[in-house]
Amino acid sequence: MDSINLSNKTDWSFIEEVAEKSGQNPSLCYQCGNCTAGCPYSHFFDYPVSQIMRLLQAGQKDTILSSKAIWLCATCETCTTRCPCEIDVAHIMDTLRIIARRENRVSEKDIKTFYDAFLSSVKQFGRLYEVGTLLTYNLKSGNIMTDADLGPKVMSHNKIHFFPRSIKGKDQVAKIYERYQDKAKKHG
Amino acid sequence: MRVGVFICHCGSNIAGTIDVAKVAEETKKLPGVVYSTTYMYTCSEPGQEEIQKAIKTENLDRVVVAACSPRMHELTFRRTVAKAGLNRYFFEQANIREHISWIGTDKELNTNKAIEAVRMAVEKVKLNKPLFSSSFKINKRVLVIGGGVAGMQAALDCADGGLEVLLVEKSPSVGGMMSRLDKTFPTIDCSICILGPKMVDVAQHEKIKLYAYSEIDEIKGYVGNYQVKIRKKATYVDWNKCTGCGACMEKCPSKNSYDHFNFGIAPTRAINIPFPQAIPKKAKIDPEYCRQFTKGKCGVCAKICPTKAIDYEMQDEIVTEDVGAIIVATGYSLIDMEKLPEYGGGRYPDVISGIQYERLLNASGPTSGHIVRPSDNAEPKTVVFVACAGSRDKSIGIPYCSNFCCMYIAKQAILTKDHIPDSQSYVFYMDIRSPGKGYDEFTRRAQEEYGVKYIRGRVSRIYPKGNKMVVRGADTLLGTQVEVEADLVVLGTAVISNADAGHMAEKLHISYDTFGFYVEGHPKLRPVETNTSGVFLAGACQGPKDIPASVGQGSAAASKVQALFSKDMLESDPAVAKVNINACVGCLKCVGTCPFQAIKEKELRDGRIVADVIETVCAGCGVCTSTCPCGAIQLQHFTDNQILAEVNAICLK
Amino acid sequence: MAEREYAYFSGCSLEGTASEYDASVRAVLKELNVRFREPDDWSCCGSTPAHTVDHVFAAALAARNLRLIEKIGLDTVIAPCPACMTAFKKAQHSMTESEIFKNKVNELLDEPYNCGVESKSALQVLFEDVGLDAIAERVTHALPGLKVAPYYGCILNRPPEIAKFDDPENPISMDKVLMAAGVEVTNFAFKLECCGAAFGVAKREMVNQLTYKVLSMALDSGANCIAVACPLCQQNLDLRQEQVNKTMGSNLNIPILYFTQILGLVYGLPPREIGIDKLVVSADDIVYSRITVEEMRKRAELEAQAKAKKPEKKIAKEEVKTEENE
Amino acid sequence: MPEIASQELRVVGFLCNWCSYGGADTAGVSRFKQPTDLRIIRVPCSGRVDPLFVVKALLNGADGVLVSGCHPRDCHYSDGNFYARRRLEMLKKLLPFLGIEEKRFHYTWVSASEGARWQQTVTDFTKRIHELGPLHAKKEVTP
Repeated sequence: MDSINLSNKTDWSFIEEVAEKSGQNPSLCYQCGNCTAGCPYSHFFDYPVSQIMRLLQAGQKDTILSSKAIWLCATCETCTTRCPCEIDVAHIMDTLRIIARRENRVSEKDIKTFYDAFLSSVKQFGRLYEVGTLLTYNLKSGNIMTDADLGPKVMSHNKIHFFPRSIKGKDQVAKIYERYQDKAKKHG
Repeated sequence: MRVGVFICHCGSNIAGTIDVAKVAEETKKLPGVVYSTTYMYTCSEPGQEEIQKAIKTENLDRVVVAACSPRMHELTFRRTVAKAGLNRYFFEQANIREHISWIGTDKELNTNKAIEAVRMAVEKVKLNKPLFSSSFKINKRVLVIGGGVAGMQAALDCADGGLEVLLVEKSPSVGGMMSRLDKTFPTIDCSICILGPKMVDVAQHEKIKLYAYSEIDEIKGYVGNYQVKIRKKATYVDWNKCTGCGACMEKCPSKNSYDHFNFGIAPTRAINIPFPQAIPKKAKIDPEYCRQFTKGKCGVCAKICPTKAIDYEMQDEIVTEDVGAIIVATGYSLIDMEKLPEYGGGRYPDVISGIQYERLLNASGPTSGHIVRPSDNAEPKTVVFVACAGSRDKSIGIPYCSNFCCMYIAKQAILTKDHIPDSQSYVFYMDIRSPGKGYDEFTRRAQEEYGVKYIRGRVSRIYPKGNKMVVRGADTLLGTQVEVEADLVVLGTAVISNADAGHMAEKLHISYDTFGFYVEGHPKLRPVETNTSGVFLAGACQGPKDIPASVGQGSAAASKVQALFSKDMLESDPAVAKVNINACVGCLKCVGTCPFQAIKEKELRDGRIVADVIETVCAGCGVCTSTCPCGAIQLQHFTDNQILAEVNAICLK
Repeated sequence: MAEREYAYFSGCSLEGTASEYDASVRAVLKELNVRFREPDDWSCCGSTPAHTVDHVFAAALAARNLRLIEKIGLDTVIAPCPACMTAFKKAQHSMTESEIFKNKVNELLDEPYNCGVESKSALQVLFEDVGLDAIAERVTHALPGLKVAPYYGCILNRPPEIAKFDDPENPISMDKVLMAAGVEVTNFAFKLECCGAAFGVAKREMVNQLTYKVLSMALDSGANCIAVACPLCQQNLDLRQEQVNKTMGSNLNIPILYFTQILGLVYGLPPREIGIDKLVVSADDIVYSRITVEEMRKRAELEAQAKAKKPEKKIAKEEVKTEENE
Repeated sequence: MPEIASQELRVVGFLCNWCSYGGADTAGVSRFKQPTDLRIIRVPCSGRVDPLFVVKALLNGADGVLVSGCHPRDCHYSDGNFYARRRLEMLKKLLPFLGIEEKRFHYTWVSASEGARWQQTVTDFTKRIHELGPLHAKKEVTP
């Protein structure tokens, strides 16, 4: 790891943006590591939570947004619950995902693809259409066989419907999407 | 009237954000002001000489100094003007530092504000009257509250200095927390070996009267003359008869009483002597567990006692003592492990607190110094220490550092290796705080010589797995999550103030901070004084402190009392309430409101009833003045006219 | 309870892969006379994915449903799925906290939501509103030999300021509810350990590893069954248990029941009605072990008589001892 | 001498010597920045504050008055602050009859260790008074 010139490689505006969007103050973190200690996903992270917080304090935008960690966080809230400095760490991770998504720098394509499949299903039918979501994901992600092994199980216990149950108000839901996207465009 | 104004630069502290020259120039124009100047450091010796010179040359009869807070230097400058022949109440101080130059950034606004501050002081000083303090006798006995190491040190130093001392300890024996410790850092001295002799001295010193298992019910009076009500709690054992033979303890059938001395790490008997070196070495019954009290039948101890000392009917006894000064050394408590549910202390027997571990290490402890796990009495091979268990944790309202955990954890880790050579200790820490003499070397030794593994990171969770306790933490230096499978986990639990610290403070009329620790007179310069004259602090009741610091404060407080008692008479503060008998209608409302019973009714020769102030008792709060319907009783130096003069100085335009 | 009426929000999962949770919750609520109505035409709560897009957007998806509930005149919704419940509680929290946020959300909605709906999980309603006594009263059957590890999952009670329910570190509500129903629970250390949540699809290995920890810890605790209150947990632990065995080279086989299914069993409900048949890891043995409370009592008495002698002696000894002393 | 009208209003504070005055000192020592409108009058105890002082101040030109003492039960004179509370509560109800908004007067408790709390108190109260605007916009009071 080569040295970071803090004088000119600290992205202050990024620190401010995250603080503003998440309503959390990164300076409160004194790097005790409790979040990393409690995080069930630490083993899968490229940067443990406490280092994400540290990178944030150091304004290392690129490293953070390109990290896998922010996408592998499943928001189990352990870090938030145990932070001695009362920082809502999970919410900061959430905010970082939003920024990464907005800047099209998602490192974990599969997860994003799944989320997108989920959301488009909801936009389309108003509710989650599980089979549809899975299929869309498999096609988009190229992992055609994902969870194919589960298929028989699910069916033999007739756990799912093969046809989407769409609702009357699905257009209302769709409108939520559209209005949001309009706003997003307006305010950049 | 000739007022002189002296504006202090205080280096750049004031001059940095206030145009002092302008303040001097503007205030010179004020009616009554004949002289106004600035000086670099007015409180310095030459600075004070400047004032005295001016008093002579300009023949000033009133002085205003615009500088720091009067809480800082009022007394200094009163002495200055007194030396120059003025009555020391012909002085006022305008606070243009703490209240202006340090909190405002706009120089113009600050300067203007400073000018007004001086104007207020000038208007008031013009109404100041010369006041003369009367003197009163002091009772040269000192009360020490708390028999821990700080309190004992204070008591012994006072007693050796020839003062009569009353030492009140709420538990059955003196010794406090230190008497529970096994060894002390960084010397690995045996704690009780160095404390024991002091405890004996306390017991045997002819100048010290020890009230063990007693508490303070009430404190009345003022510096030099306090009346104290002491509650001797019922022990149900006549201590004049009890020889401390311990026969009762052996035979007591109630074997599961909570052991307060050992912090519940093992049970004790309902009648017990807390520990072998206890002073006084007397038995006491815990009615919560004694069958005689819970079941109404047993009486084993009464039968067994060779001196027939047991008395189930015993009641609390109240004694009243008169003293002239009070040293508060009430110590500290430790956070309840249940406050940290993720660590499971209290739920899992093998997660214990540091003080409990001390008792396990201690030869006179419940395990006679053999380290065993509470769950199965097995010898632990892997011991994990968790520093900052509750400390520096805003989320549970303890943002501060507990001061000595880093050090005793290092000590306990070293001792663990001594007791169990094939054991391995781990310490989870955030920062190692070891600023004392020889302290940092000590924590290094733990790692270099004793191979203690220090892991930089907090512990998130402790859970049982088989007969192990899994400690899941972080190694922030490695940047990973780490797990240790421990046999025993020791929590360095946070230091907190005593549950009743607030009530004690209220009895003493001293202040305490948000965390219940007592507030010293000045954080730097009056560390063992309080804002209540005659009441002094020693030890951890003022904030977490280790042994040397507590002993130091014990001695310091003692020397303060010695100084106070070096005179036979005390000067009373003349700024007390005064009755104008011509205006007083004798309604005696003031008598009812005075918090100090300092006002009595008096019959004049002509039979008229008026209020009368006992000067030495009056504390000068002025509640009576605001109560009096006809302004007949006035608090000197803070009269209605003086305060209204200040109001008008800033309001009228 | 009867006088009070709740709204019921099943949510997408309970319509699909978690239909047995839906069935069992409804059945149990009925047994305990908890009255509820459903908002018609409800939509997805937004769940986790929406939160990666934008907080206002996510809140809007949730708020649309809360608005529907507001409209049918109810002030408390039972959301058995923690994902829905958290989405609701979070939306409610941030909308009541900040007027600005509230307006932003309402700008996305057809009808503005006035923040009049409190959300509770099925567990919270049973524990806080119905109460343990009522839960115990209704019990007709027992499940001897069943040792349950109560698994709460991440977000049922966390973070505290959002969930406002039970202890964030050592929850006991499900333990208490099951115990009240006469079911034995084990001292389970991983009550809150995350199962991998929605990553089952995209990050299968990760989820399998996390799930493995939970499953094996449950076995260590002496449990022969795990009780859950979340469709995702159930899916990851049950549906994916075979995946776990493949990934981890283990051969775990431990039934994962919704805690409401267990209640259903001790309330004597027919297994099909509470969707026992929908479980992938079979829970039939548990069903077969079911006996009536009377039978249970008889067994207990017999055992008691068997043991009877010893303890008496002990007491006697104790007495003698004190005698000696006296 | 008039305050710098454009920026400042006249806020008078009566502080007890032992707690609040010390708290204000602590705020100063900690360099906690505050608005400059406040003028502090030091009294031994909040119990010394005669409601008359407050009324006089408000009638004579102050736009707001702040009284601060020790926390209940933490009074240096045991219960001076209780007497204060009783009187000042009365005063609050009285002010409207003098045509003065109740909000222009505020009393609170700040201890000697609570520098940050003092900063907050001053900032909030000054802000409040600025929202209310000058009390003596038109009327000219003469001594």
